[in-house]
Amino acid sequence: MSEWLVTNTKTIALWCGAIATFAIYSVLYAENRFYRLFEHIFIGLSAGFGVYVTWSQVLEPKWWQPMVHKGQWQWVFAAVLGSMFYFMYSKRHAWISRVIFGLFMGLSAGLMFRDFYEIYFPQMGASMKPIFGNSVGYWQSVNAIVFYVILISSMAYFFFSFEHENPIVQKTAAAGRWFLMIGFGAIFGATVMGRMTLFIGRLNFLVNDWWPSVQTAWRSRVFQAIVLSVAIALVIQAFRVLLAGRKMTPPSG
Amino acid sequence: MNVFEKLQTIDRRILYLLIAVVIAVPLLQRPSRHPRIVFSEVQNAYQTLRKVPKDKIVIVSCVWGPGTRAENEPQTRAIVRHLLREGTRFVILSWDQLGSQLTYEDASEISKELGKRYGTDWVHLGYNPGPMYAIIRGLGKSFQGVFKVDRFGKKLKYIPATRDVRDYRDIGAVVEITPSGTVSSWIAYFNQPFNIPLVFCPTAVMSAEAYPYLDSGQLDGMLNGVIGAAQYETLIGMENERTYAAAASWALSCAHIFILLLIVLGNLGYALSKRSPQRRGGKSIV
Amino acid sequence: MMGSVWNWIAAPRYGWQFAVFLCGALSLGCLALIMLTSTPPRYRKTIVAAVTFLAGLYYAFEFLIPPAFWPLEPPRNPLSEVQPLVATLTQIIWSFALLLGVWNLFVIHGRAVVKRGRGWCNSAAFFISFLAILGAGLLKDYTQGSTIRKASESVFTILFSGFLTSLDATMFSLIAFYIVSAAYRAFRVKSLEAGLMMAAAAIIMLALVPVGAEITNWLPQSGILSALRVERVGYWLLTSPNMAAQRAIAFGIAVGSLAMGLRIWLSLERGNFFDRQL
Amino acid sequence: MSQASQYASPAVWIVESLLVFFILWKILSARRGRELFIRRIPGLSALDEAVGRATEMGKPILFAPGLSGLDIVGLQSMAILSHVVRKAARYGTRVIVPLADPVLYTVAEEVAKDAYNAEGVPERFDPEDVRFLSDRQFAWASGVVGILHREKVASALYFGYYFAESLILAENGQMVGAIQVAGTPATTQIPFFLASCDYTIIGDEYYAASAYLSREPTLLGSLVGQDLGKLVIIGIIVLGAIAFTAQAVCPAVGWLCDFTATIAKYFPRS
Repeated sequence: MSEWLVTNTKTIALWCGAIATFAIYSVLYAENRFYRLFEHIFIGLSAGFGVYVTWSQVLEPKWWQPMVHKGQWQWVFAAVLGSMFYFMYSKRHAWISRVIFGLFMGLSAGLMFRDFYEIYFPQMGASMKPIFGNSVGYWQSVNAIVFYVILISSMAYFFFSFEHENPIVQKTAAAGRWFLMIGFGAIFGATVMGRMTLFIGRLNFLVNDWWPSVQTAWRSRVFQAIVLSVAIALVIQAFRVLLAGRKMTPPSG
Repeated sequence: MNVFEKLQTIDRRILYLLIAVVIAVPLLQRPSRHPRIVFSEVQNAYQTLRKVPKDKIVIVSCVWGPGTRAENEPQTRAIVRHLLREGTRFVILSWDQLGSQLTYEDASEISKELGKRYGTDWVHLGYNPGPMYAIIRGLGKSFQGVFKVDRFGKKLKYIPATRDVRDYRDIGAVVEITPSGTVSSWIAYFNQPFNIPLVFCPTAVMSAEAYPYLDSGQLDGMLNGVIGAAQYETLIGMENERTYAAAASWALSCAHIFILLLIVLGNLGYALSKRSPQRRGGKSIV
Repeated sequence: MMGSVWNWIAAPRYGWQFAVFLCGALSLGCLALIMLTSTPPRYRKTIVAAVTFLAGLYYAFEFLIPPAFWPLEPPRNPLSEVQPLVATLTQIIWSFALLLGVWNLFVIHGRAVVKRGRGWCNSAAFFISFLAILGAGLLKDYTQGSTIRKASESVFTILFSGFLTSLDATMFSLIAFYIVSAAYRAFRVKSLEAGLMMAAAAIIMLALVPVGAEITNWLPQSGILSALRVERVGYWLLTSPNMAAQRAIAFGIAVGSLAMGLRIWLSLERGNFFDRQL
Repeated sequence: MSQASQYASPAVWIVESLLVFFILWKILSARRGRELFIRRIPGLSALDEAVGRATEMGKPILFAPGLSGLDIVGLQSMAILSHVVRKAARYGTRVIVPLADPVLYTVAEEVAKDAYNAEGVPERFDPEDVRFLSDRQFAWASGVVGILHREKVASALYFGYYFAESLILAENGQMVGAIQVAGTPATTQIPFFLASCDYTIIGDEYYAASAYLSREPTLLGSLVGQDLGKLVIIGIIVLGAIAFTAQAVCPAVGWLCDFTATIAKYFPRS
């Protein structure tokens, strides 16, 4: 058994991958049992893998190893701090979990000064463009003006503390929203190609990796029998659904 | 429900089936037709690599692995083929364990086809675990100090193609083929300081990030996803061959046109029908 | 003096010394926890606020105070030097929280399996796949025997590259389909805003593929008219108006997140969670 | 990039102190009882509509905080969750909260519990409605898709940090006919929410949400302070633009060159 497993690992993985692919794609028609099963397998696998990775890549090398094998006993305090999360299950002492939440909230809040600098200072710098001048070309000027008009009107839209009643403010903010929509449209359009290639990747997997092994397997009678019985089961199921007039998720336009 | 209303409420399952067909048919049928129009950034990439002096070497840096093979492999193949045809020596670096095997196989196949030889025309330096910025930083000062042996463990100073490569002065260009945001390391630590041309081959998702660099001239050319690869193939005279890149670029073109067609149909239905659609979700996007 | 005491405490311990120090530290930790549990309610909020503030102060000082301000030779920021340690420590503590989530999954699916309600098989599948990948992973790392090790490696490969990566990639690729239905449904010119969004998306979609570029191929490659070629217009839309709009959003978010961070740091935040009596 | 080697320059000190000053000043003055105004945010008014619809239909509400963890984005999402749960608890409508972060999951549970307590119906809180699904992006998404279909949710609310999974959720929500409201600071995902949701709040409307919903003086004050902060940023950019333009017009003026060089040094273009 184990030998068979070891020699056929690649093929089995291919078949599992193909079945998983079909299971997920089946949700495009309607949510169904096949999808539901694989959804739970997916969640189970990622939870199990998460625990495995957390142990083997974080806790084992960074906590257990130094503590037990290198004599750094101080690391045990980390476990005490970690245990504070679990006080949330106690009614009386739930507030202790707040202490550790506070620690993490504080850490993430403290990073805001650095984040603001690292992310937004370069953007401010890049937003300072000359509008005209000797070394500024005609086209560059136009682009700079467009840039400032869009930047300032879009920012005007995001002012919250006064009603946009003043006609100038109102017009500017409305224009800002239009410009934002152009930007969002641009992002949408630019994303389509990348998403389509994801599907091309799956198609490649099915056609180039999996299909050859289907052709190999087709030579065996057992496989033919399995395929036939699955096909019959599917047809019967389809008929049952049709006859029972069971309602699938309503289609929407 | 009249025709116009139907145009606005096509069942989503039909749309899904159609888009699958639109993408699958070109991929399975593999037309030979390549894109006639070549974007200027691809044109520039081609010119950049063509102009590399014959006594200099090109670094082809491949960050990709099996996950983005569909997009990055055709780019790698097109670039490798062009370099071999031009007779420009190059080395392949790989930053992905499995990608290292794939890039080696691709290059050997093309080199065999063109009658070129490993070692004299090209070298594969195997898998590099990184860190990328440290290696990039080092190789400008001493190429053979950073890379000592090739993929088979042979010393670079005994390999004809790399024997004389000492530092940045012997490097004519860098091609970065990547699915992630690695290009900034090359710009910051190698191409900008030493003033060496850089050609960028990102996946379609990553390409948006590259526009500011293209704009500022920090990139000398770009092959955007598989369409860039197909356009590059046009430039190197493969426009009548049945390649994967051509098929995939057709699939993508068709998908875009299909979506645009759907938008037009939906709007046509909307404009021509008097009544507004019944479904709430289609009401307004704002 | 302080330094030598510190060095003595921090020194690695082995054998019985390790056991003593470990138990000592553990008891100390437990004692601290017990003291916390018996804190009177009126001090609790202050403790939480103090911990939050001090934790935030670390990263704030680490960034805001340049090395020249510290009375150290050579000039350096000592807080930066311990940053790797802080990062590791937070990562480790964070890792302990993982079981909270897993515990929740176990409770929900365990109940389903025990009750044998509708769909309990799926919950069973959850447990099987969870245990299978965890078991295979640990077995492959911790066994020496070649048969078990090889078999568990195979199982792990099947579960990881067979199932997990395929499920991931396929789920991701669903977007290819959804983007079609979303575009079809949403891009109706019902308002100026919808129209602008649609027009921008359409131009960029045309500009990215060579087939689209053929539409305006009759325009010259250079000169003023070349700016109207669809690939140029698309490129311009992406780099000019889009960039400006995105920056406008980014600056708003920058200030918004700074304000939110500030409120949390200084325990000024309001809302049920923050107002509750502890 | 090495993170630890960069420290705050004088420019950082000036800009960040100004922002902090304005925000704190407005918070404090609001706490002292100054009346403050904020404009309407349409997407947020829709939250009540979403709760109302779910109540009418007798179906649950889904509130998904995306992949946010226990950070600023996640906490903001929790503030909105608190508002939604309180509204829903009043009418006895279920709110299902699937989470992708184990720590945020515990916070969400507390928030939901507190909200039920605040409405005086602690017994209506079902711990199974706040669930951790997975910390893996698409496993989480697959789980949420399952919930959307199986629980037949009437309203789906997406508030938090989203990546590519945004469209998967929003399209499936659309499929089950849910009324959908979304808000995220992730700019790249806003177009997909705009396309598939009934209401989308964009940009830092997300950060304005808790102030708008609660009308709490502290939060309103902060919002006004944020507006002043944005004016500071606009001021800096305009100043920079004027300086660079002036330098482009008269490139020979020495002090102008020095000034623009200083700006370029303190505001590095990455």
